[in-house]
Parts: sequence; C-alpha cells; structure tokens
Amino acid sequence: MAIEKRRATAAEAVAGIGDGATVMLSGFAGAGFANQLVAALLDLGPRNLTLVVNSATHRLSNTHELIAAGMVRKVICSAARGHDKSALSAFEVLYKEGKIELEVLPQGTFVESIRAAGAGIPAYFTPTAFGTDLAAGKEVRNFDGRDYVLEKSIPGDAALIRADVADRWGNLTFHHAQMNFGPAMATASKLVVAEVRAFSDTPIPPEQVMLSGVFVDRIFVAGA
Amino acid sequence: MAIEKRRATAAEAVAGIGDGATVMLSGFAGAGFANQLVAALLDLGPRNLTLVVNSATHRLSNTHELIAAGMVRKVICSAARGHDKSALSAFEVLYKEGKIELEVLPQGTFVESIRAAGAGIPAYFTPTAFGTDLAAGKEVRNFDGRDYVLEKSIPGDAALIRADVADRWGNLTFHHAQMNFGPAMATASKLVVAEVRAFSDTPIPPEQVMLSGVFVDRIFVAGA
Amino acid sequence: MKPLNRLQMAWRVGQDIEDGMVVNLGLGMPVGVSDYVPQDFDVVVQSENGIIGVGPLASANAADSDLVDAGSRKVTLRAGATIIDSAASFAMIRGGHIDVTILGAFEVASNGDLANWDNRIPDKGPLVGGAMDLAASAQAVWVMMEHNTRKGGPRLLEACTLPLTAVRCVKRVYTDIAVLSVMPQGFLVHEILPGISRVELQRRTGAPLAFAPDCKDLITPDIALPEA
Amino acid sequence: MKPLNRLQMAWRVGQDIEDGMVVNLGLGMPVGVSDYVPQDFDVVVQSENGIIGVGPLASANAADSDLVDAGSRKVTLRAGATIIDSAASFAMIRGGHIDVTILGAFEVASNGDLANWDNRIPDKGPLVGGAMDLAASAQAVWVMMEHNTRKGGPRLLEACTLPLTAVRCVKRVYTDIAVLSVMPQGFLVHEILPGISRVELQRRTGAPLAFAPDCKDLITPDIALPEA
Repeated sequence: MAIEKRRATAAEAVAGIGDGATVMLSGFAGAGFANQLVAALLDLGPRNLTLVVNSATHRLSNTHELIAAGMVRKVICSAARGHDKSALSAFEVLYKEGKIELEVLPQGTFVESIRAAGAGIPAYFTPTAFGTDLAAGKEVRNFDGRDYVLEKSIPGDAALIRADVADRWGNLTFHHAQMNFGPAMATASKLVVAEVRAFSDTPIPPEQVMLSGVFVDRIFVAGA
Repeated sequence: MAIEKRRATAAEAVAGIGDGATVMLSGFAGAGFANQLVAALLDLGPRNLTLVVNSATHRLSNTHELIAAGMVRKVICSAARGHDKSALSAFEVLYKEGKIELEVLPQGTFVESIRAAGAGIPAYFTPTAFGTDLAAGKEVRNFDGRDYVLEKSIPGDAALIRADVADRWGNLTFHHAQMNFGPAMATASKLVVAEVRAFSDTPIPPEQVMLSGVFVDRIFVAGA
Repeated sequence: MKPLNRLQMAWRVGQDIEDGMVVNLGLGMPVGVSDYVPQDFDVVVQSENGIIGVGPLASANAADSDLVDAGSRKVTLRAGATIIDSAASFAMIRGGHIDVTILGAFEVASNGDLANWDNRIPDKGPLVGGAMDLAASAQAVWVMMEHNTRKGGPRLLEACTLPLTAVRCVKRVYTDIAVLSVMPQGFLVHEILPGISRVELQRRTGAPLAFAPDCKDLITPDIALPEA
Repeated sequence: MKPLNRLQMAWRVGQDIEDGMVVNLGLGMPVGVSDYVPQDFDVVVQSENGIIGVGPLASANAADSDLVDAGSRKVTLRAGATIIDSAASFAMIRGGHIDVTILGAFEVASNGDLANWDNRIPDKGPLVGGAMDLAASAQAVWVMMEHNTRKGGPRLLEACTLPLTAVRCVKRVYTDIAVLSVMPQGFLVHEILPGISRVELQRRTGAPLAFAPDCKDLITPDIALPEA
C-alpha cells in the first residue's frame, strides 16, 4: 500500500491534462525546464491551453513547440520574446497575427501570484508596476504613503517541473538554480508532475528536502 | 574587511533596541526561543515595546519577564494564554487590568502578515477568520464566490531569533522545529539578531543554508 | 452499551483515514487518531509548526526539545518527513493541501459552522492558534467531540452560540454516541451507538437529524483508557 | 578625452559599491560591475533567479547548466552563497533587502522615473523580466547608460517618453560622460568627463542640471574593451 508516485513513461506522467487546462512550466535562464514532460504533453496534444511560463520563447525550453502546434490559447509570462534578435519565434508569429492571448507580468508579480495561489491567497498588493503600463486597469491603493497595485493569484491545473532527485513520497531536491519557479508552481497546481534526474530508494533526509512531497503527485525519472 | 556579524555578548547583540520598538520573538511549542537574547533585552530595558510573538505566555520562553517588567505596551500573538490552568501569567494580570494592549490573530495570519512585511506586501486577502470575531472591522471581499478578509503586514524593528549554526555571512541552519517563525521574522525586521548553538568557521554549504545571511545582522553564539 | 471513550473515538476516526492522505490532528483527542492508522499506510501527519510527517512520540532518551509538534509533544519523524518554517506550513494549510484536519470542538452547527476556540475564560486572554486557518482551508474538517456538554446540553446545534472558528466548514462529526455528516440540508446520521434510539439521539441534539438509509450501529473494539 | 567605454563605466560604478552590500546587477553592462569590486569586499551579488552570492563566470570545464544567473551566464558561487527559489528571491527583492540594484536604461526623468523595458519592438512581444520589481523596491536604484541615444538625443529627460519601469526610483545615474544623482529638485551633477563643459553637458541633457559644489572630473583608468 506504499505510495508510488513514479510513472514509467513521460506519457503516463502527463496523462489526463486536458483541453483548456492551465499548465505551469518551470525553468528560467536555461535551468529547470522539464523538457521531456513538455515533449510528452506535445504528443498528448490537448488544445486551448493557458501556459504559465516565465518566457514564451526561451531557446533551451521546448515551450515554443506547444505554441507552434496550435495547442496554446494564452500565455502568462514575464518575457514574451527572447533577448536575441533572431527570427520570430512561434509565439511571436501568432502574437503578431493576434492569434494568441498574452498576459505579461513583472517576474516578481508572476511568481508571487503563483505562490499566492498555492498559499490560499486570492489577491495581494504589491508596489511593483505602480504607475506603469502593466498596472493599467488594476486597482491601486495607498498604504502608509506608498502606492500599490492589487494583483490576483494564478492557480494552475497542472505543473510540469524539473528537479534533481525524488523519493517515493515525492520529496524533491533541486540542483542549483534549477529550482527557480518549480516550488511555487508545485504549490499552485492541482496535478504536479516532476521530471527528475534520479530516484532515491531511501527517503531524502529531512533537512535535504527542498520541496515536500505533499505537493508532488507524479514522478518521471528522466535521467540527466 | 571581512563581514563580521558576531557579537561577543548577548548585550552587544541586542544593543540599540530602543523605546517604542516593535520586537519579534521566534519560538513555538517549546522550540526556537532566543532566551539569552530576551534576557539581554530585559537587562537593556527599553519601554513601550510591541512584542510580536506567537504566545504571550509560553512557559519555556521568557517573554513574560519582559511583560512583568512593564516594558511592553502591546502584544501581537495567536495565543494570549497558555493551555494549562495555572495561576495568571504576567500578561494575564496586566490584560485583566487593561494595562496592556492585545491583538490576537490566527496563527497562519500572524505568520503570513510577518512574511508579507518581509516580502514587500502591505496587505493581502485570506480566507482565514472570515465570519468570526477576529475579522470584526476588517475589510471583506468575495473572489470567485468565496469570502476573504484583508489583512495588513506586520513589520518589525528588531527580531530575536534562535537558530542552530551560523557562519560569518550570517547564514543560518535550524534544528528541526526550532525554525518555526524565525525565517519570516528575520525577513520582516530591520535589525535581526540570531542566537545560535554554534558558529562555523567555514561557510555553511549552499544547499544546507536554511536562511540567507542577507537577512541576518548580528550573531550571538550562545551554545546549546 | 457505554458511550465511546476518547481512544475508541480516535479508533473510529482512524477507520476513515485513507492511504496517502495528508492530515493535521488538533490538540487533545485528535492527535490520538494517528495510533489507529494502519502501519502500512503512507499517511502524512502535518503539524502546523512545520513538521511534515510526524511520527510516534519519542522515547524518553530519544526526545529532542527541538523536535516537537504544535502541541509541544516530543515526537519523532516518519520516513519521508521534512520540516518547513511556519510561513510555509500555513501556506500549505491555507492553500488547501491538507486533505483532512481533525479538530476538537465546543459546538458544530447544522450548516457546518464550527466553534472550537474561546475567548471567554474569565481573566484569561484568548487563544486561537492555528485552528481558524485549518478550519477555513483544509479539504475536509472532521470534528471529534462528546455529543453533549457536561451539563447534558447539545453541542450539535442549529446555530453556534460560542465565537466561531470558521463558517460552513465541518464535513463530519464523530461523537461518543454517533457519526454524522454535515449535508446541505443539515446533519445526517450514519452510525449510532447500540442502545441509543433515533428518538434519544434527536433529543440529545440541538438541530434536526436525518438518518442515512444505511445508518448502522457504531461499533468499536474495547480499548481501555490508560490508568490516570 | 574619450567618453568612457562600458568597462570604464563599470569600473566607475564599482568604486561606489561598499563592503557588505547586497547588490543586484542587471543584464548587459551592469553585470560587469562585479569585476571592479575589491576582492576583499564581502559583497553579495543577488541574481533574481535565486542565487544569493554569485561568483565569477565559470571556466568552460567547470560550467554547469544549472548554475546560471538570471542572464543565463554560467557562473560560480562565492563563499557564503546559497540558492533560493524564485518566490523567495523576489520576496527578498520586493521586501527591500537589496541595497542597490544597478540597471541599464533607455531614459531617466529628473523625478527619478525609469524607463528600461520596451514593448514597442515591431512584431515582438514585450519583455519585462524582473526589472520592475527591482526598480520599485531596491533600497537604491543606480542606472548605467550612455548619456545620449545613438542619434544624439537625450536620455536624461524632464519626463520619460517610453513606457515606465517604475516611478521616482532612480537615485544615481552613471553615464559615459557624467555621474549624477537624482535630487528632489532634479539632476545634480557630481562628475563630468574632462573636456566636456557644463554648457555642453546641459546641451546633451533633456532636463535642467544643477552642479554639486564639489563637482569634479570623471576620471577612470584606461581599460581596453576585449577584441570583438
């Protein structure tokens, strides 16, 4: 009767993510992309997804393949283009044509809104973006002489995150800056799938666990 | 020019905490009280303090000595009495006489409001306490069919926290449930003093650090 | 048949804990439930001071004053455990990641309102702790309490008379004489102690009761209380 | 005298970094500042992807694709470093725990308004990243930028023309020809490149300048740019 969160294949690990789902994808600056799970999601082929991902275009992620396949209705991100000046990405082509919805948030608001969803907080005030275009249409309030913007939480139906080691309880460790958005996204989503380098047959020692298995539903051991 | 956050005595570690300060004290359920620092604060003797502490009366903390000494104007806590039925605590005597101000918060709101102060969030909505006496007079709003209460952040002037090991950057580890309110309080306070069991002459390895030294100003090595 | 004692009540609640659940056990009677969860179940006991995976009480020589649960009991860690800080622990609670919290109570109303904290002890300050967060946000709130007060008054009511902990939150109630759930229409009885009639149960309850079609006897093993 | 190149600008900013500071360095020119902080300083370089204590770039054979800064550069960790998740990293930023953030910019207004992100590149989506959080909440915002646009227009203005990153946030501006601070009354010049007159500097600036009583020459060592 022991918990067994491992799935034998990436396809089994992402099974059930359906049309219209809000899917969170970890990864930033080249680290922490769950690319094998994203590839499996591409194969699964749900439509009308909302992606919650820091960058719509990062060249080391394969987020853009989901977008190019026409599976994505909306992207919530802090970066809707890359830093390079290369040809337009799949996102940019659809964006130019008005065929994909975009919500851009400051990165700190992006992740705090995800954290808020995981922490049961529907909305919070932040100083970030006050007085800028990204606060347009949002409620503003002054506390103690400073102006703040009301931001809403971002809950997910599924999160595909990358980690280093998992144990059978779903406890995770992360390798360096691979961690980034993974923990927050795991708290905010109903179905949390972790792609990991390795599985530990013994429990990860309590003080080494970086994300409690309480937040993790499925594990796919992808290797390095 | 190396950073040196250690102070030789508890008195030096709490020096400068003045009249009217809001002082946060870690500790819960018998673990994580910075009792040597609290004793030094008692000796220092600032007046009109606001204490932010989970329990006004826990028998394993010496918070009550600050209260008995008449140094405390107000307590913000989740527990204004102990679970036992013993004689009235110093807090309870003053409370009965109307000589101390009290703000009781649900424990999750207590710590989220501290965390919010440390995270630059002046206010947030929580489902906790909706429809109860503890939400009296607070703004209420419905999001997606559920009712929430607006809670304000709780910033501190100083935090006295207990940890296990420190290094010279102020990085900390915590021993088991000693952690409790320490990390949140450290983020929320201007002056953060950590009482620790031991000092490490070598840096705490990056993956073992539980609270970044960025949040810690002074270290007092108190022993076990 | 005698009303259940607190260990029998804990046993009865324990039968409804499912493998893989994340549970939070309140101070008092509820913490006893973990003794009646099958050993081969991977149940994660969360304590609001940040322990995710509380194990059995520590033996005297293994006790560590830093390894305590929210009730100050010196405990051990189960395999797969970890420890987080209070902000993260209550983020877990408030975020709905606790499958069930089992709480003691003074009163439960037929709409699910819960009263389990009190600020009316003469001369004493109020104590709320984490109960409001747990009651508001756990996926399910189960209450364990005596069916009646010491004076014989009802604790299951049409509306609570004591200060509320949270509104419309209680899903199930386990008392010393019955097991009930809180439905949109009010209390529904699933089990009654043998020897107590439906009329008697209704007489001891302050709100209308409905009875499930499969309502059955509330049967537990004999479990003796430890010597005082 | 030639305007400062980007390494000389980084050197000049580096002179104002104090021992013990927690700093965040923006993409582009600002990351170069860390090369000009004295080696014996305990400066903590925070990168918004969660690295608290970024060290020098990794050598090719020590590079780890998981040990990157927010600019995707493969880096090392300094002694005393740790790594946190993005939510904690931005909590640190938003909470005012960064002593100074050094950012590139398109425009700075005399009231401290900053414009350093753009959503006007034709056909391209907007990119904001963490700049708004850093600009709004760091204890000090220092800007490094060319004094003028490629077409010779001013970047220091009475009011920004491009979309704002944050309002009233910039404390200091380091350009290739001057060092200025933003005061309640507007720009105050502290250093000017030798050979540029006050009149010339004012002509190249889109807002009124005041000059500090101790205004002096902006002098840096010769630092050659690496071969392209």
